[in-house]
Amino acid sequence: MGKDIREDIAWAQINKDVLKSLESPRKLYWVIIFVALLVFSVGVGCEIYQYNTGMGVANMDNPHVWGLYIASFIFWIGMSHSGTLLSAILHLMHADWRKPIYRFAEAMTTFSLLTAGLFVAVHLGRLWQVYYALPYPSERWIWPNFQSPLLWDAMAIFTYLSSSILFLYIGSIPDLAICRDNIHQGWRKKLYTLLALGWEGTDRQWRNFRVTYLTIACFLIPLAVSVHSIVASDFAMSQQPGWHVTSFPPYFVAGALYSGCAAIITLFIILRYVFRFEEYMTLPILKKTVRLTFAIAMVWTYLNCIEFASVWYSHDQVAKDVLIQKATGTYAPFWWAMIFCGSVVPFAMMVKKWQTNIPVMFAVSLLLNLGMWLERWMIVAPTFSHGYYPWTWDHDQWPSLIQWGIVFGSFGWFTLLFMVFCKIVPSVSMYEVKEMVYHRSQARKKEERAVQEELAVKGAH
Amino acid sequence: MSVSNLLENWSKFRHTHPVDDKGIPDWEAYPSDIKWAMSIDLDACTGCNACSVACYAENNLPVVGKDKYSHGQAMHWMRVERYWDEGDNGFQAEQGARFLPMMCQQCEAAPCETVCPVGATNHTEDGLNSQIYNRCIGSRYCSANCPYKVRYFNWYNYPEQENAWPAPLNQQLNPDLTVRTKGVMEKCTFCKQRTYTARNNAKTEGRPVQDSDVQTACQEACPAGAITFGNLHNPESQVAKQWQSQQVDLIKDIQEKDEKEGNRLRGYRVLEELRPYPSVMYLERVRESAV
Amino acid sequence: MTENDFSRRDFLKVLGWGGTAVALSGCGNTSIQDGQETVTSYVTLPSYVTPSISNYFNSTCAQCDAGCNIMGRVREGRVLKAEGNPNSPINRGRMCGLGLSGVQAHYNPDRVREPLLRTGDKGETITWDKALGLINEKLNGTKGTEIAFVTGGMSGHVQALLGNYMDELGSKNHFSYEAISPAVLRAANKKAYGESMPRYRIDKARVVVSFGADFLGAWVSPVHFSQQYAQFRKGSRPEGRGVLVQIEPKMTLTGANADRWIAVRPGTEGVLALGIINALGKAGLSIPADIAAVSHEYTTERTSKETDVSAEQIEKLAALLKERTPSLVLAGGAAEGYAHGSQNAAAIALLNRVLGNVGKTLEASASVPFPQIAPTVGSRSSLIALNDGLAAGKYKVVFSYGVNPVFSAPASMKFKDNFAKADFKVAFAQYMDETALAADLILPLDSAMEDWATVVPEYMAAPEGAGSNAYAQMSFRQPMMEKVFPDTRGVGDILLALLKQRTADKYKEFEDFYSYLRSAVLKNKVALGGKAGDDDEVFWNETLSKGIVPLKGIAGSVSAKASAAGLKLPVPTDADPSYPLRLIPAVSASMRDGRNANEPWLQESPDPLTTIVWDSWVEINPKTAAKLGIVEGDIVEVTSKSGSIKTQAYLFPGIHPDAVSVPVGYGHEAMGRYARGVGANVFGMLDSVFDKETGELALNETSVKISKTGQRVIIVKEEGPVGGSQAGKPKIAVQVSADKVDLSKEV
Amino acid sequence: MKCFLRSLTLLVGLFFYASSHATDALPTLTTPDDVGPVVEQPIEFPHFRHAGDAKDGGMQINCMYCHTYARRSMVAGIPPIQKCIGCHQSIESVRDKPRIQKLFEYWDAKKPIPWKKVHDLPDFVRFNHERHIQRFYFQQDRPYQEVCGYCHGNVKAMTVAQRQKPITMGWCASCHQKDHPVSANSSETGHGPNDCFTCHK
Amino acid sequence: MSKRYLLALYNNFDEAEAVVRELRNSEIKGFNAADDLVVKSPIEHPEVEEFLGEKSVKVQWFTLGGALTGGLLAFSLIAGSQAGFYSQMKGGKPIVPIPPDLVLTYEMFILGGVYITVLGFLICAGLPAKRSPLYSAKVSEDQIGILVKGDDGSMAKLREIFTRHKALEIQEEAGR
Repeated sequence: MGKDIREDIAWAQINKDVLKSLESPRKLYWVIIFVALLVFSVGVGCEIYQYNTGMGVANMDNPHVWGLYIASFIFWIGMSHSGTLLSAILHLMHADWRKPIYRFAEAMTTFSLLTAGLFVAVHLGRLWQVYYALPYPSERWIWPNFQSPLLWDAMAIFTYLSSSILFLYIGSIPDLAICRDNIHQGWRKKLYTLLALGWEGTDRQWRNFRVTYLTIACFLIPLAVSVHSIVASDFAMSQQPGWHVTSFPPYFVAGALYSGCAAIITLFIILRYVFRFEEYMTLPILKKTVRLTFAIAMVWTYLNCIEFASVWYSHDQVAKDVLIQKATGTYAPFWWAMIFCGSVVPFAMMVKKWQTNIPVMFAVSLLLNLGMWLERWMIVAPTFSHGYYPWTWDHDQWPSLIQWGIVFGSFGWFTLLFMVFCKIVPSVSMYEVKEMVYHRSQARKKEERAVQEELAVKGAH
Repeated sequence: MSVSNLLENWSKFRHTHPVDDKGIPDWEAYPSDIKWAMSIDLDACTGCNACSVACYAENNLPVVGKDKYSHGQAMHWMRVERYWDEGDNGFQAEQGARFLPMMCQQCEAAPCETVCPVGATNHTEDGLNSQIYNRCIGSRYCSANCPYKVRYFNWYNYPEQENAWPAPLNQQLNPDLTVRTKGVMEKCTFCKQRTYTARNNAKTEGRPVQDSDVQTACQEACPAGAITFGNLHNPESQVAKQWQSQQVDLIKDIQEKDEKEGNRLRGYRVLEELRPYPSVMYLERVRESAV
Repeated sequence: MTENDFSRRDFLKVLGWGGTAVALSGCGNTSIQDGQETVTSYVTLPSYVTPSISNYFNSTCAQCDAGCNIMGRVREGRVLKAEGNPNSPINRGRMCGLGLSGVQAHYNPDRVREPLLRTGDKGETITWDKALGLINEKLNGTKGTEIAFVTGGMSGHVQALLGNYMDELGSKNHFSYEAISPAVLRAANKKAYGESMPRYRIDKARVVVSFGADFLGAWVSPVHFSQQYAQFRKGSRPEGRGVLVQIEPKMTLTGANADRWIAVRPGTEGVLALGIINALGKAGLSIPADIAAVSHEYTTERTSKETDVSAEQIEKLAALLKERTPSLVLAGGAAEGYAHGSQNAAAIALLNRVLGNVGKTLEASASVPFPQIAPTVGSRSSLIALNDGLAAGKYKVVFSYGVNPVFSAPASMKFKDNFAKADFKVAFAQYMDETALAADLILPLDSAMEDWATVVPEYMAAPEGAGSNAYAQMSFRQPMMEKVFPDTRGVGDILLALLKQRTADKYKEFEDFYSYLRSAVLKNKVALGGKAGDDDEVFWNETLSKGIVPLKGIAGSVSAKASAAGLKLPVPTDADPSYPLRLIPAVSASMRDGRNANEPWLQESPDPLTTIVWDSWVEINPKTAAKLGIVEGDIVEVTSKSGSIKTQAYLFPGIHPDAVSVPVGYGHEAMGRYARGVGANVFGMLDSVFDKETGELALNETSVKISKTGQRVIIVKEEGPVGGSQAGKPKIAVQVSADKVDLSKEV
Repeated sequence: MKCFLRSLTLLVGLFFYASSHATDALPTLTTPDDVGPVVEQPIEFPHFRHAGDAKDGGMQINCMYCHTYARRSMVAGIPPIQKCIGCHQSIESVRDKPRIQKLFEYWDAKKPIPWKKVHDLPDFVRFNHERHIQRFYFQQDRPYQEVCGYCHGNVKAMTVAQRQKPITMGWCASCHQKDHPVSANSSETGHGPNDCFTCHK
Repeated sequence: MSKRYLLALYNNFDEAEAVVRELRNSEIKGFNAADDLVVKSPIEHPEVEEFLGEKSVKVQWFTLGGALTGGLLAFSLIAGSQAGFYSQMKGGKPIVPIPPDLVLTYEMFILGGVYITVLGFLICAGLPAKRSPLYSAKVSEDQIGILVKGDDGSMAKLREIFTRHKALEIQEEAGR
């Protein structure tokens, strides 16, 4: 196994390489931006139509009051979790291979949360009255209903989003200072000067920086777990068969980490190519990420089985029916596709040769993401079409093009935000890569010194 | 500061209803002397749909048309369900069809209420599950959590964009309640406007509400008189007598019917075992076995 | 009406009122728009009107011929809803869906708003003066015999006025036509009991055996019978809970509520009735000799073979009937729509005689003491007579009122073509329906909620208590609000205007139909329950406010004179292999003959049995469908000798395998936005077969074949993909066997 | 650092203050005026002349003499023209005033007067005049001018009525949450309904 | 008495460490190593920390305060607002239900913690700040800067120490 990063890489070179990504990416970057813009505008068009006409154009109906919007909402929330995993959990565990890739993972967290927030807006029947759900002292003397899991959701997501943004920002300050020092004109200069807050890298700054970063990381981990548990509560707290499952919170968290890791692999590959980060986003790092993903995939598969088993062996006939319906009814193709993508495809990551094979991993990561998206859909939809009340069973509901359009649009929106971010803020953390290089070379020096000493001792004999 | 209010009335605010934390039913603590409830005799119900049409007329329900009906977007607060006996090879028609009028069951512990993010659906002191249209932001969580699926969402702007009441049909609209616009949830209210008027008049006259004061639109129309509606809290009311004689208790999730007589009674509530404590009792349909 | 007529008119005005005006934009308007809305004040206001509090006006429902008494709920000059009049012996405060939709007929956006004159293919708006002048002009020089009137069932003072007008014209050609009418029943009842519409006492019977009488759905007076049915089903009744057995090839709403629904081979209802008589005899009941002479041939085995009803079932039924008396046997539409329909009805009537029900559960009715206002009932045979006359060119001027024969006549009659042969056709119409479209002059009518009339129901329900055997009633229909469209007129006003053209002198004291009606009522004050000394004004107001005028009617009598003599039932023959299935046009409670098809509530109200909305369908037994390879939603072509329709197939367990059923009333080509193009018109494809005795069109005598067209649709219906299954959930719509429950102490 | 702590305390304090203000301390019985637009009416009806105090040249007519439905129904109602004429046909002294002439024009033509609505509530709100009059005028026996004036302001001093109070939900609540004596001589108190469904339709 | 600033740049931490050690040990008048010495580096300097001597970090107290305030504020405001005038019964649950309120309290606990931590960081790290006049972009690249502040008199000695340790570059600026 090769090295995660070259240890002899010069610090100035790191600055140069990364700063270049802010200026001249490959042409593919502009293609991606263009396509994202196009896809996003399709979504915007659909949303405008839906906003003006009513939710009916999404082809939802009485039992199926929730559709792809909620499914995609969970998907995007889930995607955000691996950013935290990489930046916070691995940070606490001193796994320094995360350093070249955590910045974009964190950006992914932020932007997928923003995308998820979009779905809250898209889903609401009366978006224009959304302020009713905000807890602010109003003239009307009334408050939102704090018992509702949706409100917990809103609160959790707000906390998570703002904490993630702060975390991302705090972690980027030294890099923004680098940008400030190296870019000397235009709006970028002004922007970096403003954002760097006058960072000089003094010992006082670094000292407080370290503690702050660590503290927020500590907060983020339980927060991330709570966020997806709360999203799971939207379902687990309800009374509906197929939703009212005790294991939903861990299951959701596992799914979240899973889809997030898969997305990291996808973006890893794209960024590596687009911004010519071959030196930093190295194949050994990819390999580690892939292995991590595989482990999480197995956790998810396990929890999935647990869910089936607990339904199977319970006496809850209605929940059992829903499960059977998932496997044999109208949704069966999608359900089996989810099982295939989520539990079978990851075994491709066991093949050593493929772990560092970019095209294969790209395809695998896309399939994993598809599987995870289907999983969310298969949680939301079948319960509606096969709930407690047989009279309202309805298996014919199919999302309209409008609904699909908005879901696709969200991918455009995410890509757009993410790609623009990567062009403005260094997507590889320069100072941390320097740390990584520094520590590794120090360690190596120590090692070499030890070897030499040993040799010297041996030679003395 | 309402925190002081909170501390002063802590026990009141911690009160659960209709069954306390330890699972003990608590009728006595009912917040008012009115609890609206209904009973529907399925043996009398003929399934003729008059109740449903009466509901359209009373409650300003939009006619959605074939296309939207086919998408399951019908707005009937009261739907009459038709079930068949199931035989070995498909449905059997020998004993006719079974009809069940289904509308909001006005649960005492309604699953829909807790989940609304804005508190647009609440439990009123007279035992209704309220729906405040203007507060609704259309998250549809209530409907997702309703076991009966009796909540109907305004998928379109029926009054204006969809022109559900082309002039002069709009002159028929009942001014006692709003016409709901797109994006809000709605459902059966037990004819809130009628119970309101009944309570108002009784209050002005300084007397309790009686059976003769109020009828819901469906009850009023029902040609077979299958629907009984009234104040469950008043032992003189027909509905209370029926519930009592059928040994159905509002605040029990499993009815403890008297061993000897109880199993010859026919009162039951739909999906009672989920413990929403619904306010509608159905009386089993009876079929003669001698023919 | 304590004040003058002016104040009433003023009251009826449509007014917006603060806070109570129609709130169309509902939830959106959170702003307070002071000074934007207008609150119009009344000029004068009767003391009984308080803004925001509803007033109720008693009137009579016009949605079908049962004549239920309704109360219109009126607020701020708008009628909002029809509710039942609790004092009515007919509906006792109850309503059906059809009746409730009456307000939608009133406010219908597709009503005809001005008189229209046809010029070529185009219509032209003309004034009333011109329209009435035109009629006068056309009638001048036309002989009385060349003038025909085709109307629905009529009664009351409008009918009296029409009679006067026809007398003035010298015409005797009044064709009273109803597409769906119990005409065979009337004749058979007259023969069997001496009265065409005796009072049925379902509430007194312990067993009701109904041969296709859909008394809960669309038969005679369904809301009234539903009341009786509710009584009949009460376990706390002294007689105990009644048992309903429904015998019919296609399940009706009543069949769906039966304890036992027996699918009989179409047309063999009479055979089954005789078979039951035979079985009763075997069980020990004494059968009058004349009946036994006929019935003895119908052994249980033969009956079972001919009717497709198991022998065991026949015996069980006979045993039940013998054990539980009194019972009541009804003969309804499904049994009568055959060439031998009268015989079927006669055979069924014998059962009542054998069981001794006549006089017990079949009581004498009473009729109103004024023959001019007594109901004229409609039939299909009169349409046939009219059609023949038109075909022969006998009629030059034809008036149509309240009927739509162009829509509901079988295509084989070629009514539309024959109708076109008349020189001048005048339609009194509320909608531009098919008949109005074929007419030369269309006169827009007031809705039933804007018009004055009196109504005498054909089926005369009576309240409980003394004197009920001589109870008869006349009901008022009165305006509840100002006209929705100012240029429509009441049919009484039009007739009065036409009469004045003929004999101005006789009617000059009557400014309008209202004054005619008022004076006619006041003239008979004593007979109508007043005292000679009563103040006219007070009497009139009180009568109107009650809406129901109980009359001391002419009591009828029923007797068990049904005779088996001459009863001859055809032996069922094998079906024509090219048309193997029997078509049963189904009459649904909401759609009836289709005259109310443009009321959206009715279109959106699911058919109770199939739960289908906004379309017609063909019901096929799953077995038959399996044989033909048809699945639900297949668009099939139903072809008879006389025509064909295409519609969606619905697999329905409640239909005999030899029969298919299509609802009538759908398939309008005109009428309005809610009716046009919805479903297929099954009237058009009926064969012209007639009942041998009454000459009625035999509705069920059409044989059809069914072929797939290859198209398939998803049926728009209320039920979900599991159909009527409760999918293993025992506690949704629960049924219990009668011997398992104790109903006697129920409250 | 200290400066920061101070500002933090201030911020937290502000938040607490704002919240407590919102939940409890909103408008009191002496509510602020929030004057509505001037509404142009078909006839410039002088309320002060009819309902005003004698010293101001008014006739001190009870509000509910003309707005007679207020105590019997949801709406107060605009009196029918008949009511105006009932008095004015015998008041010869003002017959030739332009406003009265206008009134008689409407009456003679039997045409209703298109008044403009001054106090408009959103369509989804149910305000019941009867309940409020019953509670405060009949039960609690407070003067009608106070009872009506609480929401409608000092109409007796106006010509054409103009909205004076905000008439918003919070404003309604400010009174509903107060404990009011149940009757004139009772020490028992009760507050208005807080149930959403009572006022929202 | 005016103060002057001196910035020296070094190639690696070892050299910087030696300089700092010497500076701390030296006794130069008008220069106090504990207060007037600032090390600027492109990365966190694990070794330098040690030789700079323990300096306390106060951010965690902000965290504690923020989290507690957030949590308390959340619970009291939520429970308080639930118990307001418009308290409505919901689903048979108490008007002030503890579990949901705790969920939100938890979230607000974290939110308060994070926000106030960041605020504490900005305050403790003295950000946002104007850059000192003696700043070299090299510090954000690959060199270690040592900034000292001293009296005019101490400048020469300090400069001497820097030069002795082979400073890559020395900048001097008049102080404020």
